[in-house]
Amino acid sequence: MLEATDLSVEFAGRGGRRARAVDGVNLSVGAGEIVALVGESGCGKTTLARTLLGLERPTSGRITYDGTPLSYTGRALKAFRRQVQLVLQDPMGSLNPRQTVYEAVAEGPRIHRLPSRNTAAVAGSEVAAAPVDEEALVASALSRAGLRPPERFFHRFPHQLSGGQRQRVVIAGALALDPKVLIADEPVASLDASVRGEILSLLLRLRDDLGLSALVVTHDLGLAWNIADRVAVMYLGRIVESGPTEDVLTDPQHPYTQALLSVLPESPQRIVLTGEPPDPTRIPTGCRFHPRCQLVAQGNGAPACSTQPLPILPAGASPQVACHMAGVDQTAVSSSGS
Amino acid sequence: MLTLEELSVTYRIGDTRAGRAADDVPAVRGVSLELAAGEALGLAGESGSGKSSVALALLRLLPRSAVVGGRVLLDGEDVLTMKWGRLRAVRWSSASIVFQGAQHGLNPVRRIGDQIAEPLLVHRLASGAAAEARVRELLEQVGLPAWRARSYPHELSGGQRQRVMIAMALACSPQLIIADEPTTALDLMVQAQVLTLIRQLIADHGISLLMISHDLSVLADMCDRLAVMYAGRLVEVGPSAGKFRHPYSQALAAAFPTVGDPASRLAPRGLAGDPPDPQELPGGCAFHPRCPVALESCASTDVPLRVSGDRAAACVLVGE
Amino acid sequence: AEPAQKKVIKIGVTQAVDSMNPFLAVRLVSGSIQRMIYGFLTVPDSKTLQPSPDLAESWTTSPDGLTWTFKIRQTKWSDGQPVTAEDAAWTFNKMITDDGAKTGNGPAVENFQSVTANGQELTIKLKTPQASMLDNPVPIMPKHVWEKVKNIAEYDAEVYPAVGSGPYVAVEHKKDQFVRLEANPDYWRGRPKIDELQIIFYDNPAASIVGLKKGDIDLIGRLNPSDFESLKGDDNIVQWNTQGRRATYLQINHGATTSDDKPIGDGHPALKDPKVRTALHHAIDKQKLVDEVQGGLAKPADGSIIPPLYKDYFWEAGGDQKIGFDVAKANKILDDAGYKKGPDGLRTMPDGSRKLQFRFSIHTDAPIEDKLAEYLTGWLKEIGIGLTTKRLDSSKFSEETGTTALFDIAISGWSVNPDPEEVLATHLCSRRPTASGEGGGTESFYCDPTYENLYLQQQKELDRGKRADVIKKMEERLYTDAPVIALYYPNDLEGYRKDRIASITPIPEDKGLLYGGSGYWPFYTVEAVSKDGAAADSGGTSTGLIAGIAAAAVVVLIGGFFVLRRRQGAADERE
Amino acid sequence: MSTVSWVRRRRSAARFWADFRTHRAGVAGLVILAVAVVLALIAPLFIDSGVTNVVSGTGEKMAPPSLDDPLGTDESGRSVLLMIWWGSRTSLLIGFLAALLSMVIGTVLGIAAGHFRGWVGAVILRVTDWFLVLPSLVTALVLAAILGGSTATIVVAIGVTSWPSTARLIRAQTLAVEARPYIERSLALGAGHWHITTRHVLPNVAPLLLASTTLEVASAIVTESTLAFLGVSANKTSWGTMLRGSYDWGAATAGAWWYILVPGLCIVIVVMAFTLCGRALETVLNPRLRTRAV
Amino acid sequence: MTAALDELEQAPARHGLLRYAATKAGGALLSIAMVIVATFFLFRMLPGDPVRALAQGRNMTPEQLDLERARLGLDKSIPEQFVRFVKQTLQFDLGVSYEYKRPVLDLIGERIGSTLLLTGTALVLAVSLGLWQGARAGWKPGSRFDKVSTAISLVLWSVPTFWLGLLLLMVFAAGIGPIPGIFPTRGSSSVDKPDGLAGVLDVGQHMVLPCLTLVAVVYAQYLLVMRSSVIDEVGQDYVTTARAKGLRDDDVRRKHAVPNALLPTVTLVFMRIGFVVGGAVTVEAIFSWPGLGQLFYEAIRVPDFTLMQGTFLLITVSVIVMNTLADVVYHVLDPRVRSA
Ligand SMILES: Nc1ncnc2c1ncn2[C@@H]1O[C@H](COP(=O)(O)OP(=O)(O)OP(=O)(O)O)[C@@H](O)[C@H]1O
Ligand SMILES: Nc1ncnc2c1ncn2[C@@H]1O[C@H](COP(=O)(O)OP(=O)(O)OP(=O)(O)O)[C@@H](O)[C@H]1O
Ligand SMILES: [Mg+2]
Ligand SMILES: [Mg+2]
Ligand code: NI
Repeated sequence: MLEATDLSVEFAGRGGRRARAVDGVNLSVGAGEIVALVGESGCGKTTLARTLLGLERPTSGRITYDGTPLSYTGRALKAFRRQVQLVLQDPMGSLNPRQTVYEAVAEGPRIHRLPSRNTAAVAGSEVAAAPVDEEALVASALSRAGLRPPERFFHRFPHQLSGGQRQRVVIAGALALDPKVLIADEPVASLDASVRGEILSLLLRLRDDLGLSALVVTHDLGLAWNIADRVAVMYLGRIVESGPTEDVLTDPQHPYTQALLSVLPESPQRIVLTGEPPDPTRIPTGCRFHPRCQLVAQGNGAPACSTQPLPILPAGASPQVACHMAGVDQTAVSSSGS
Repeated sequence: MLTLEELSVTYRIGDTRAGRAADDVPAVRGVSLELAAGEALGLAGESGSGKSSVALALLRLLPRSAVVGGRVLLDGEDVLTMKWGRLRAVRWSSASIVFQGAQHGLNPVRRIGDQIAEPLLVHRLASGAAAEARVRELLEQVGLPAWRARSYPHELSGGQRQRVMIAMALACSPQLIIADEPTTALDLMVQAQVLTLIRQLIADHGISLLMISHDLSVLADMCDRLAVMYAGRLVEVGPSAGKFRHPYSQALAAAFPTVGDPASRLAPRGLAGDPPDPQELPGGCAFHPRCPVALESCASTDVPLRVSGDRAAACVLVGE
Repeated sequence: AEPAQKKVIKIGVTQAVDSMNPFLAVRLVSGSIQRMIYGFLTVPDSKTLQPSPDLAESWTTSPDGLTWTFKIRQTKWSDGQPVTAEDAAWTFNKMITDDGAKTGNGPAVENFQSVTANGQELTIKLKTPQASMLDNPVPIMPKHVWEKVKNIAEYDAEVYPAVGSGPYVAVEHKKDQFVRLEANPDYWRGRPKIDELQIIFYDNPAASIVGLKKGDIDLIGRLNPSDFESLKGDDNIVQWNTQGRRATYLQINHGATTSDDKPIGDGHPALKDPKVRTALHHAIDKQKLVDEVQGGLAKPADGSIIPPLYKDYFWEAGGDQKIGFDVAKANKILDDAGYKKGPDGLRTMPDGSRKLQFRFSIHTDAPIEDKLAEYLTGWLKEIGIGLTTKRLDSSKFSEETGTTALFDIAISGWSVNPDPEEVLATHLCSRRPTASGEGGGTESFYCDPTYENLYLQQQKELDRGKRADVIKKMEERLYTDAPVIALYYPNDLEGYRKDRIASITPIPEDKGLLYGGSGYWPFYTVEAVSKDGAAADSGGTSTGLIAGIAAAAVVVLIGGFFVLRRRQGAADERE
Repeated sequence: MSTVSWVRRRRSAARFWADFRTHRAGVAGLVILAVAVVLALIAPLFIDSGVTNVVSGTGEKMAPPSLDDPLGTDESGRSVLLMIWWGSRTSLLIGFLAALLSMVIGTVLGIAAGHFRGWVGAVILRVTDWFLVLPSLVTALVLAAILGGSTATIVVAIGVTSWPSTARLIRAQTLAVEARPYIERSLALGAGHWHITTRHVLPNVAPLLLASTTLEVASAIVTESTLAFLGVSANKTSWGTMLRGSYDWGAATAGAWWYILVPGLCIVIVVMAFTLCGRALETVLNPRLRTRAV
Repeated sequence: MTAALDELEQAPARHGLLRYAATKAGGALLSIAMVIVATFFLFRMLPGDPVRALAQGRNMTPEQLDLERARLGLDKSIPEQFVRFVKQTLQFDLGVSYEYKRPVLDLIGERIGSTLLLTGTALVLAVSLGLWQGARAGWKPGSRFDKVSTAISLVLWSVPTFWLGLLLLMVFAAGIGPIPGIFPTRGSSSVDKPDGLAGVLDVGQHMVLPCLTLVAVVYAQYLLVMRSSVIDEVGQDYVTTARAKGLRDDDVRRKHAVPNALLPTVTLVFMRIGFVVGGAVTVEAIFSWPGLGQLFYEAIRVPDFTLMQGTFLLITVSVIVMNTLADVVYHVLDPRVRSA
């Protein structure tokens, strides 16, 4: 459905240096599929998500939706955004503190003049009598998001809701437009542990009931394991490994994925990577992971690691990995991990 | 070495002068805990359950709007009734704190070396060159080059800053370190680095640790014993190994799935309902509205911690 | 040498010196100071105000009145050099030849053909006869000092002691603060009776009154009525209230024309009608104005632009000629002339074309004029004439009322010198601006053949008595034709401390002026109360010391307070 | 859904009022303000501009307060009380109009500077900064001196010199609001510039704007009086021109304390009322301050 | 390695500051350019004929007027005049005062000293007092100290400067009732100012009232700004950390909260310098203080447009320069932006 091809996004950093936040990414989200995009902080996950929604313009590469490339004219974007919706990490921040739940959910339909057929109501003019069924629209979105009975929430302000409820309101706001794809950027990161499960269940349910596709951006591998069909691991602006969740998370191929999984508390041995998180303004030559790669650090790396860049992984469902060592010396990898 | 007896913290908000009734927020409601020397205790619980309030109460750092009850015995001395002068002497030299937000816990306009040395100077443990040497030593202990002493906080990454906070906490060689969510804001990999460091340091120096987090799996990994809070109360205390007994603890544990565990695959679990509002706590067991196994009696009777084996839980279902 | 014995008199003024260079200075205060530090050809006599010898010991005129010969007094500049006719000639020639030097007193030499010197003899040849020759306002400057100055127009003359030949020598000038003058021991009349004269500037008139009451200053002139009133009741202060030099009058746009007789401006047509002007005149209650606006401290004007101070030249209407306050008569005049009242109470032109709605131009920032405007508005309303007040800043005011004639009625006033020629000249045809709006200096755009003739007549008339008669005729003409309507003659209001000033002679000596007068007479004759002045002086310093010490003590106390707090707070303070 | 928004408005107004009421100083300010404004508005029912006319000055000149003239008289025998009353109209009018002008300019430019990144914002910001550092009183003086001192020009002079701080405030607030995720969410919903600025930014800056405008009125009144005192205002009767009058007519040296004190105190009280009110509004409406008001 | 890393870490910092200072200076220059342009057009909007204004009603022949016009370049077209104006301004030629017939720059030069003395002293006092009191008040909002300070500053904030000055003059210079008028009524020094220490005391005595007036008004602003700035810091985590370290409350405030709170205040303090300058106009007029403000006041009263224009230019430009300095100082003070 939604596909990114050779996507790059650069930012002008300080002192003229350019930060390549997204540096060649191929990624697709199929119909009814939940894809998890995982990676550490600053690797470009959010930038990728925003670019997919047209909120950021790619420096190169393109985004296609249902096969048609995304156009950046105001009208095209607006139409596109009826289909693809965004849910952000911070549900409190995503709601205007001066809007009630009702207004927050109705905002999308009003922008898109929904329901439009039988009324001439001017979008954005709150005072003009809105169509009778706007309320129905809002109510149905709220109940689909699990806020029942919806009328009870209409007049609440965000600060009168709990974190989980707020996130549901945000999701309801997206659902009110009947989108096909939902991009969720760390949807539960700021929620309490006990509440997050509920939101994740909601996403799964929406996928099952409405056939919604979703791209879930997260740094939490457990979350990916919880809900994703497919996982893409991102490192420094590139996807370094992708494939079905079971494959990637139980049998990681890339040393980076391996390290990530190893630091989970329950994992038997830890591979704690040294060094600071990478800087997108100074992308290393060769394999971009090589300065921190535990294999290279142990002297098990290939000479190509520091010199030869790796090809960009194609978008696709099959397991893929971008590593010079992948498949070459698996035994060495696992033994050195201990 | 640290004993909490029926510790309670109530925040008074609202303007009493304006004639409005003061709204009280009972953030901590009778917490009793004991921490032996050299022991690592984890305190878990979701947001707003009163974890930080407990931590701040230990050194009487709460704002003036907070009313503290009960006793906090630190080496047998009650912190809550100490003279201010004595209290200042105890602070940091007996117990130090590593706060959650490392970026805010450091003063942005002062060099980190000065900030690390400050407790040394305040407590007259070292001065001048000796303090400088100690700062260098501390920085090396937490794996930072000594020249970093001249850096400002913003020049450091989050992980480094948290290391500085840890170095600072170690400055006066306290017997107890309180770590309030020391890794929450950090990245996965950095979090692992910091936890490894803490684990190693307390082991090396034989320091007691009170670590606060909402992530049960992290605590289980770090601590000998775990305490779980809900709505200002302890609901469960016990060794970190072994299964939880209280339904809330269980739910909390289930919220962090084990990767590779087929049971949690495509089956996220959590608790229905909302976390309680400390100002409007439900009667009876505060957890009963969300409890998947609640009995009718739960709505009316509050259950104190019940000991069962090596752990204690506040639930009727946990037998004597 | 013995400063405690020094006799000092301090004069407060509310204007600062603009320039110490007499060629450039235009402010009144600068003129007053020049009078004290430089000699002039003549000065007004202290009794009669007639020209009397100053640097010019004596003078003669050629029969045609075109050549004047002055004999310069044998005296010394304050630096010991002799004063010669060369100095005077240099001064006048400098002004004739150097445009920059004309700034201060340019018009005074406009009529000069040539100026030559021969020893102590100064010869001035004029272009046309000029009776006012003896009222020349130009201070004579020491040639040997000033000829070294390259560019007069940019010279600030801040060199002290300044070389002069007046009763005082300027020894110090602090910009915007004060000028200090010391007695000139070599002054030809003899050394003044005090040692030092200080002229102290106040920006804030209220502060100057406070200063006088407190004794910071000893004398202050040019008071406005309310400030003058506020001196009442202070035993140490003498309130000095005499006839003044000024006349306040209305200037009426009676059909302004340029010097080539083309109409200019946008004056109301009704004002061209002398009957309307007379009606206006009748509608003004001058006595009421004096009482309300001037606090009674003025004389209502039943004459023209020359105030009664100048007895010789003063003219006053009497009998039938006198136009008194008479609203009914004013209304009748207007009714008869066909200006009919409309339903709104305003009259219209006889042809019905325009309402009689006039503008009244006054200065911004002039409270007295504001008040005056309100009274006029009230009275004119009663005769069916509307008046709206228009406030203008002084440059715009002088442009609109002096050049472009964009006014109907405007306030005006003139400070008249002992020789009234200049004020009379302001109503000459030649003073009207050119078509391109240049030149000028007219007070009324007046151009009247009768008046012109009279002017020429008085200019040539060197007999003082006869000349005065001609001048009075000119005043009469102005009164009846009413291009200007004199309102009142404000009194000269001053105040001084009698515990400081033992005696001071006004000019003219009989009920004359002190600071506000022309000439140095009052300050030449002033005598200080000897010991008090010194005592007060040292008292001033000691209060300064006390205040200083008090301030220091406060600082120390505050500092100590902090230190103490720090100490004591160290131990066990709660958070 | 007008009922929904109506309910919302009423509720937030009620909440606001409940909050505001706790600020005693603010309430006091509001009461004084209301009284002052009402008095100014109803003045024409009782008196007319005649009270400021010298011809109508019937009392004794500079008479101390008495039963006839409770606040004494001025140099023309006019009642200071009546003049103050009538003059409050000019002072308040100038204060409000200047603040309004400054608010309008400030809001438009502030939102534009904050919303439009790139050169538009940069240019507006630069201009704002430029105006901000101009010494406002000096600039207002020059403007008033050059344009002449009518009410309109005084309003313009004050308004034109005082908007930049509003613009700065609004810009900062706009930036803060636009950094909030709900703007991103709104963009993702398909909103355009107009929607973002009018639906999200404006409502969020409006309260602060109200507070800042209230403070602005206060400083405009002071500025007007200063301009009048420095003699560039040709207004009929305002508190500033009354003070100027007391200065011109030597009230201080004549011991006419009422003539100096009364207009001055009126300025202080009204300005303070505006200030208290504005500050209370600020604390109530600025969430950043509210969280700290424990 | 340490040394090398040091080099690496600090080099960009230094360049950062330099570059920052350079951009700020560039911005200031642009602002100054804008001031110059604006001044030109503002003063060209003047009603009336400047030459006639220059003549101040004195009688001048058409030739003289033409000559004067040519001298001032007023016979040229507006663009030409503009070029001329800019050129002259850049050469610090601010024209010749109508009133004083002297170069405006000279007039300014003569008076700038006393203004600097007065405003400088007032500023130092206002800043130190205001910031100190503001810090204390903000540290314990709601305390009695806070309430009293806030009340005082609110009153002072609402008081028109000139009115306060007049009252002070009437009370402390004239003396009322038992209060003796121990302060002088005008000026910056006595006519017979003694030398040495007594002279300094004399100037000090003259300065008390004008300084007090200026301080009173400005200090209130600084107090309020500092107060809210400190309130912002009170809840910060690093403050709690400092308290946890066992620091005394006073030390927490002085060593931790205040240095942080000072940073945003610095800009504001400088930003309000324009206010001090504005206040100086009224204060100098009331106390006959022979400074720039007085000069400006006179220029407005006359009105002397070249003088006004020159003083305006100078005041504005200096305020711009001060603000730029403040920005740079801020960057030096704040380590966060220093190396960014
Ligand atoms: N608007 C921007 N301007 C400049 N740099 C940016 C911008 N947005 C992001 N970056 C940079 O791009 C890189 C990727 O940022 P991004 O927010 O996409 O990371 P992320 O993976 O979402 O991190 P996190 O897990 O912390 O949210 C970072 O180094 C960031 O500093
Ligand atoms: N200063 C305060 N004034 C009023 N209420 C407060 C204050 N600080 C905390 N509270 C309230 O007390 C309760 C407990 O807060 P506390 O910070 O101890 O929770 P916590 O468990 O540390 O939460 P988190 O995981 O979010 O840090 C919360 O409901 C909180 O809203
Ligand atoms: Mg992100
Ligand atoms: Mg906490
Ligand atoms: Ni090294």
